[in-house]
Amino acid sequence: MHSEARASTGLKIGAVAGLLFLHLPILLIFLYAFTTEERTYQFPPPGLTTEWFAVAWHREDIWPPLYLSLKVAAVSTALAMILGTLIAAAMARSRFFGREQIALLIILPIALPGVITGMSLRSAFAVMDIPFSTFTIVLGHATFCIVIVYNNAVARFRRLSGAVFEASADLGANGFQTLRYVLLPNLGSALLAGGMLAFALSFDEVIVTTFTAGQQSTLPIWMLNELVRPRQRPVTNVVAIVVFATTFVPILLAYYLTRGGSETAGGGK
Amino acid sequence: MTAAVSFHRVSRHFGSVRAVDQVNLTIEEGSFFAMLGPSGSGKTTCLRLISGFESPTSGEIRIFGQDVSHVPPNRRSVNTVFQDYALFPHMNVRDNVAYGPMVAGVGKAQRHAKAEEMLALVKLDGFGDRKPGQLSGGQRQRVALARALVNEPRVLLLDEPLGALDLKLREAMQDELKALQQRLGITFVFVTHDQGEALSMADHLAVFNEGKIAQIGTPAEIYDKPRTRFVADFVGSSNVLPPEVSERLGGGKRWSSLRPEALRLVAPEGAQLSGTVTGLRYLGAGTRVAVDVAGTEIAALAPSGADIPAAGAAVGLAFDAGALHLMEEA
Amino acid sequence: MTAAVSFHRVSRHFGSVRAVDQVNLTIEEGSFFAMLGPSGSGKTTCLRLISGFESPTSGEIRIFGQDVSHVPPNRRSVNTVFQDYALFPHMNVRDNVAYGPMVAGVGKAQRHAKAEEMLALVKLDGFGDRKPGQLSGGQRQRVALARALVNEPRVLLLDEPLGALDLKLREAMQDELKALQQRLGITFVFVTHDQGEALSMADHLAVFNEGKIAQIGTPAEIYDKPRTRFVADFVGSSNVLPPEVSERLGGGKRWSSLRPEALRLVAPEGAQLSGTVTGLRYLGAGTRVAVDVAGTEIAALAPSGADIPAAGAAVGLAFDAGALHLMEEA
Amino acid sequence: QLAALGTPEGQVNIVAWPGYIERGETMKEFDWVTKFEEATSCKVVVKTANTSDEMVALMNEGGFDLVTASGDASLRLVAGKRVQPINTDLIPSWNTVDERLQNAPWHTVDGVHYGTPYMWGPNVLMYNTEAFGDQPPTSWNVVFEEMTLPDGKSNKGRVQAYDGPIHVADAAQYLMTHKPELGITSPYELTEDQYKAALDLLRQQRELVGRYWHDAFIQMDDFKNEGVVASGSWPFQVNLLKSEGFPVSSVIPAEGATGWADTTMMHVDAEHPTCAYLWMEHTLSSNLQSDLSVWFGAVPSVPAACSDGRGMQTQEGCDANGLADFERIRFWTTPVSRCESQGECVPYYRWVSDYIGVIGGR
Amino acid sequence: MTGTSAILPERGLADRLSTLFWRRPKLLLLLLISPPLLWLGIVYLGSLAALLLQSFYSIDEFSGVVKEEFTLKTYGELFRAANMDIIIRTLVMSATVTITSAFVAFPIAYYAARYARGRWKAVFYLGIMLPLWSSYLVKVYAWKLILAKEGIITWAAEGIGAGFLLDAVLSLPWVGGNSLSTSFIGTWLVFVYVWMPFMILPMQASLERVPLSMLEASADLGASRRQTFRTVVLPLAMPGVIAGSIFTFSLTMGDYIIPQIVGTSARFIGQAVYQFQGTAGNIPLAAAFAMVPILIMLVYLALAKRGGAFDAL
Ligand SMILES: Nc1ncnc2c1ncn2[C@@H]1O[C@H](COP(=O)(O)OP(=O)(O)OP(=O)(O)O)[C@@H](O)[C@H]1O
Ligand SMILES: Nc1ncnc2c1ncn2[C@@H]1O[C@H](COP(=O)(O)OP(=O)(O)OP(=O)(O)O)[C@@H](O)[C@H]1O
Ligand SMILES: NCCCCNCCCN
Ligand SMILES: [Mg+2]
Ligand SMILES: [Mg+2]
Repeated sequence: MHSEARASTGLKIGAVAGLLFLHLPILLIFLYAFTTEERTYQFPPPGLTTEWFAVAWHREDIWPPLYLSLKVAAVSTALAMILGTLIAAAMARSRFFGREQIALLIILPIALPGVITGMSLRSAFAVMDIPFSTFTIVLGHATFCIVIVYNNAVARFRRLSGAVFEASADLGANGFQTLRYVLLPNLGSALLAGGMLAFALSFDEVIVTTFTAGQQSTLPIWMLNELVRPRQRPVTNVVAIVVFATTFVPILLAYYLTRGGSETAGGGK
Repeated sequence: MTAAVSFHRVSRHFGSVRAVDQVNLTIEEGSFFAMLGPSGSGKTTCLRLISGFESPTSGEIRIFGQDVSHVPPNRRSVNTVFQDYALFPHMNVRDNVAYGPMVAGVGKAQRHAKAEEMLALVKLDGFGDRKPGQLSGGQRQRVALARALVNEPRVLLLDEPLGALDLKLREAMQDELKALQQRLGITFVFVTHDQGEALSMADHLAVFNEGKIAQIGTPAEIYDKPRTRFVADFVGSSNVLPPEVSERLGGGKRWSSLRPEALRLVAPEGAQLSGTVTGLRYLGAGTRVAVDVAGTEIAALAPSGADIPAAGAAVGLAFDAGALHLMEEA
Repeated sequence: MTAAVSFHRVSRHFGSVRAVDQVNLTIEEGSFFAMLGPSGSGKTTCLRLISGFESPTSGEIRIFGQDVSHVPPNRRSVNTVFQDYALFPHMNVRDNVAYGPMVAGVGKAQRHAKAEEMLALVKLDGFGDRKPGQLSGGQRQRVALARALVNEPRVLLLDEPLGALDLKLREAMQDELKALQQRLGITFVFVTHDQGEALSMADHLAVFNEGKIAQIGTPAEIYDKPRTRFVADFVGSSNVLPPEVSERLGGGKRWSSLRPEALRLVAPEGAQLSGTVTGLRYLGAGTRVAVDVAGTEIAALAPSGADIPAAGAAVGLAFDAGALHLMEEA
Repeated sequence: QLAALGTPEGQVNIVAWPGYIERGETMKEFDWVTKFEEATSCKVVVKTANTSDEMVALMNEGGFDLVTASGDASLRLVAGKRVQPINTDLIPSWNTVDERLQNAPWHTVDGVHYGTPYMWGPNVLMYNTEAFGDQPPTSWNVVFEEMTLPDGKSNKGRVQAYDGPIHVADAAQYLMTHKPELGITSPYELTEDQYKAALDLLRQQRELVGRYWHDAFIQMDDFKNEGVVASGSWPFQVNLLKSEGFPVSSVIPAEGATGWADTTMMHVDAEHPTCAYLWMEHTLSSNLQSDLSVWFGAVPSVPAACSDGRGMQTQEGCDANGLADFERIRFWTTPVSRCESQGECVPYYRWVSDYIGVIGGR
Repeated sequence: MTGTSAILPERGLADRLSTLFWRRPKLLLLLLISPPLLWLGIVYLGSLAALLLQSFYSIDEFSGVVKEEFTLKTYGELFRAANMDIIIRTLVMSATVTITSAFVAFPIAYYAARYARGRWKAVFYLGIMLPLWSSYLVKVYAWKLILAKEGIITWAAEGIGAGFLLDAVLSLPWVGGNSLSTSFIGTWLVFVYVWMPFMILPMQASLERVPLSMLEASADLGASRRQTFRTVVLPLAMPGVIAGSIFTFSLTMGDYIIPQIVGTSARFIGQAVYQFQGTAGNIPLAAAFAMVPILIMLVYLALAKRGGAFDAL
């Protein structure tokens, strides 16, 4: 298009400067995974080394939090996917009394600050005498992951014309066959994308976890401890890089799965 | 002949909207039945009542004589070609067509063979591996048709299946559909709001207006003998004359209709009707001449080659006695 | 008369696609000019070249004699009615219409007065406070028209403005648009792929095919004297006869066209053409009879009231000598 | 109160100040956990807390066996019935504890012991030796009054204060010397007027402080990266910074110092009582007292640990850490409204909210 | 094809259930919606209710034990000047961060939505997503390093001789300080950095939904680019901006980690909640504090909904 074919210089500068603002600090995180100074973040680094990757590998205290974080994220994501899909299906199917209120309820856990979600869950656990455990962490994480899955699923439902479900019934399929052969294949990629985003969200959550974790440490909590009370600061950066590198793939995947759709992959993390 | 579908005082209300209102209807087996009417007149709702996606608020629907009130869509031997085709976007053309047999439990080899047969029927052999997204509008339409026909329905419902196609393609598909129906001998129920389409394709047609059937009959009956002003106006572009004019022209004191093509332009002196030309509309095959006859605008169709009067000219209009059709409304 | 718009060997290529290819074109001031052609033939691109949303790959475009190569869209005295109307959803109807004066810096009171005047022109007085979402298709179309006219353009471009409307509304709007153009006396350039629309509305029309203009002329010229098979086939639904047949019928050895309405059904004996009936198509105002004449399908239009032969019957076809139109292609 | 030890439960959960329980991770030499774990098969799980308030909160919440409570927390824990009386008979080394601590009021209520003394020490004034050169500070005024430091620059923005309400006591103690007319006798027992004066001093301090410290390690960062040159601190930070070669030193200024005397206390619902008792015994009998006093720069509660060579500490070291200053240190204790010295005092909960206000600039 | 019944036979339970759901669509709806509603209704709303309840309790001032008796005393405390300071400080910060984020995010979102094509589109997507998913904590600490008095900005500013500029910024009243990392400016910068990406995505999504023909219509009617931007693009992108602002506003309002690491030690609501709940054990006051963001967000959401932001979420 003629009048809009090229971006104005101001816009280009704004966009590039914005992206640099987002990425330069991350480069710093990378840089400090290689510094030879282990206790402080001295700038510029006195020297560079790759030893921290080996050190990190052999640090036994990393593995249990990592394992716990993976477990919590996996379980929360699974739960969120089930609940998010169900509610998206219900909301997409029909208009009913209280629909608006339910829409509000779904986004509340992500719209309210995590410290509130965390605190209220914590006081509820206290009131009901529920001891802290992996289960309580999952309870917190799944609650705010539901909306991520919901957002993705509902956008896909919106895009999928309702007529395909009718076409399926029309051709003789019962509800379960329609679910199996039409709904799931079409929803699949949106769910997968939502699931991956939910997983990443849970994996990085500190605040809610702080309130619901009791004695256990997830990886972010471990990081918080490491950062506040540094022993080998570069090890923390190594872990951050590894997490960064491993989320790169699912994010890219989520992008390609929802491309062209109206889902904003990751919108409303 | 048996009735393929019959409605007995069927109504479907949505809140205060009477989408379908006390409709009685019989569709004969093997016929090509069209439902015609303006937007919102209840055509789609009628179709959905037959396929089972809506349930009547009151009244009874029978398919081949059996009451289907408690039969869900998937168990009615009726199939639908949806307006936007509703092809499954994640399946290729073959799997789309083989969907019916698949959910019925037919084995892979067999259902694929069946699908290929259907694709051949709609002249899409060799397109089996494409995804719906890779087809043109007309091709999609034919896939939807093949998919609906694969289950060998006794009644095929089509909801404005040609609405999204452009004119040339539309005319070609009209011919194809008609030929197919004649070949298969099954009942087609066809919804459209395009009167040309309804007239040229249907054996019988029902004209809907505000949830009710305004008239039902063969295309010629509807076109030539509209019962009400609404029908006369909606089907084709008739001149609708008020009772006084009808009476003056030798009909009774009722509303009458007079088709433009039945009117000839003649000299004003001694003509049955006379007035001044107010507008011209070139149609290629002829020119539509609008004439103001004592305040009533009457259109006449001048065939191509005929002398076309200029706007403002005084003209007379002549017609055969039989052309004036008296309607029921007084 | 001056040329409102002229193209001098204008091309617009997108990669290897020649959307517009060496087009020469002159649109006279005050005329209603239609661009007709199948999908993808370059009509929209031509319009966008005039409005300035595309720049020609080569060639020169002049508006009222001025080369506009370096004039951006917002500085051309040309306005557009977009196919999907492109009304601003966040503004009410009045603000939509007043948008042009607003960006030109006209004060609030004055531009609102102007908007109301335009709304009156398109018969939408009193709708100023509604949002576009609260209007019907036809009403939106009229808002788009008012919005484009408010700037008093010397040329108004309309890209299939009636495409989204249903038949009845469409015909009504055709009349309104035509009347408006005559009243305002400005140049309308109108894109459509509906030949009926083009024929009935335009003073002049250009038939596009694959980026080139296949023929340009008055509607009657195009309809009655198509230059190529493509035009004959695309405009109306002519019978296109191969050179041998033309020759046998007394024309030269070139392709010819013969309009169905020029053919009369007669007894087979001694008729100019004879064959068997292969299909019938009831059109209300008449019946289209397809006749197989020695392998070539020829359609004739039997007027309503005439005797319609049954399929399979042997019939003859008669026509006046002048009806056979020899085209340029050999 | 436990009557006899059972079999070790395999674990003991402890809430502790940072740096209190080391297993050789920060520095290899400082390890007083590994051997205990080997000997008793009680795994030591530590949750660190940065303020006394946090400790109380954690204990209120439960799930812990022991806490190394300072004086401003211990009585709250007793009053809140969060800790249980201990049976000193089950702790063989009890009699080796410094006699001045055995019946200290912050863990002994009506003659009942609610824990074993762990360690005590002063809140010292840490300063950057380069900034002060040959004129080391002798008064807390460097953190309370705006002044030009020996390096020629103002102290504004270069001093810190503790981000805990108990810091009000440091201000009060400063006023004891500098405004004797207020008649403060204990920095933990303040009348409305005295309290108001302390808050005013703190407001004045707010102008000097860029950011308050609430975490030992962050304070160390701030000395290194934020140009902080003086602050109330713990010997722990001083020692660690020194060991890294950073130019700091510390002093107990003329006004004296507040300090802490910590007690290992046992939760009423401790799940691992036997391991808890074994740990308490371990704190008194092993190298812990000696090494910890070196590590943290504090004074052991078992005087013998200074000299019997069970760990790294020496008599000189103990003296340097303030063994002789016991009487000069005003140990943290919770301010209550009914106070011994003057009848009606400002209670702790007001300290909490008012100090938040002071930090917020009010 | 004739002769068979108009009705196909029923095959097993699945068909029977389908028929049941066809006849009673409300039943299916109920089955679908119950599990998530029970979860959100019980786990989440239940917890919020528990929190609300706690805010009507008070604590015993000496032992720190919660007294479970109804009182409004705790809410009264919320209105003390020091606490009101916290609330106002937080709201001002959240609003500032949100507005700044909108300004920084807009060019990125606009470019990504309008101009980035093909591979560049993917690059932009990753460029926006990766900061979003790289560890929040590590990023915050990286910033501490950047902002410290002896940190990278000082180093760079002095390197290019712009030290005076930095000093000028730091000497601003209220927002300045001893160093960037101990000033409100620093807190604000880090907040913007960490939460701004949450603004980009909804913004981009709603910008992508602005039809090209709308922009052409505007140009056609004589508007310059700037006019088109102001009168068409911006209003149409507004739902996305509002949707994004829900995140930046709420995330800033609740964060207690950033202001603890970078800033002046003056408390924000998140810290107050965290401190009263966690370190001070004053759960009732923490709960009362928590009600502030809840109320604010409920109002915010209601307004956002009116602005059509929910569709852009
Ligand atoms: N699910 C529904 N809920 C409420 N009203 C409905 C519903 N379905 C249809 N209607 C209303 O019933 C009336 C008839 O609708 P229907 O779709 O049958 O019309 P139609 O003749 O098919 O029109 P069109 O030509 O526009 O497709 C309309 O007024 C419509 O708004
Ligand atoms: N921006 C573009 N980039 C690439 N190809 C284009 C572009 N715009 C148009 N084309 C191609 O140019 C040709 C002409 O397109 P144009 O839109 O002018 O056709 P049209 O006659 O308006 O068709 P329709 O009736 O379908 O609107 C088509 O093949 C089209 O695919
Ligand atoms: N990358 C860390 C972002 C954490 C966002 N958490 C939002 C949860 C809201 N309850
Ligand atoms: Mg319909
Ligand atoms: Mg076009």
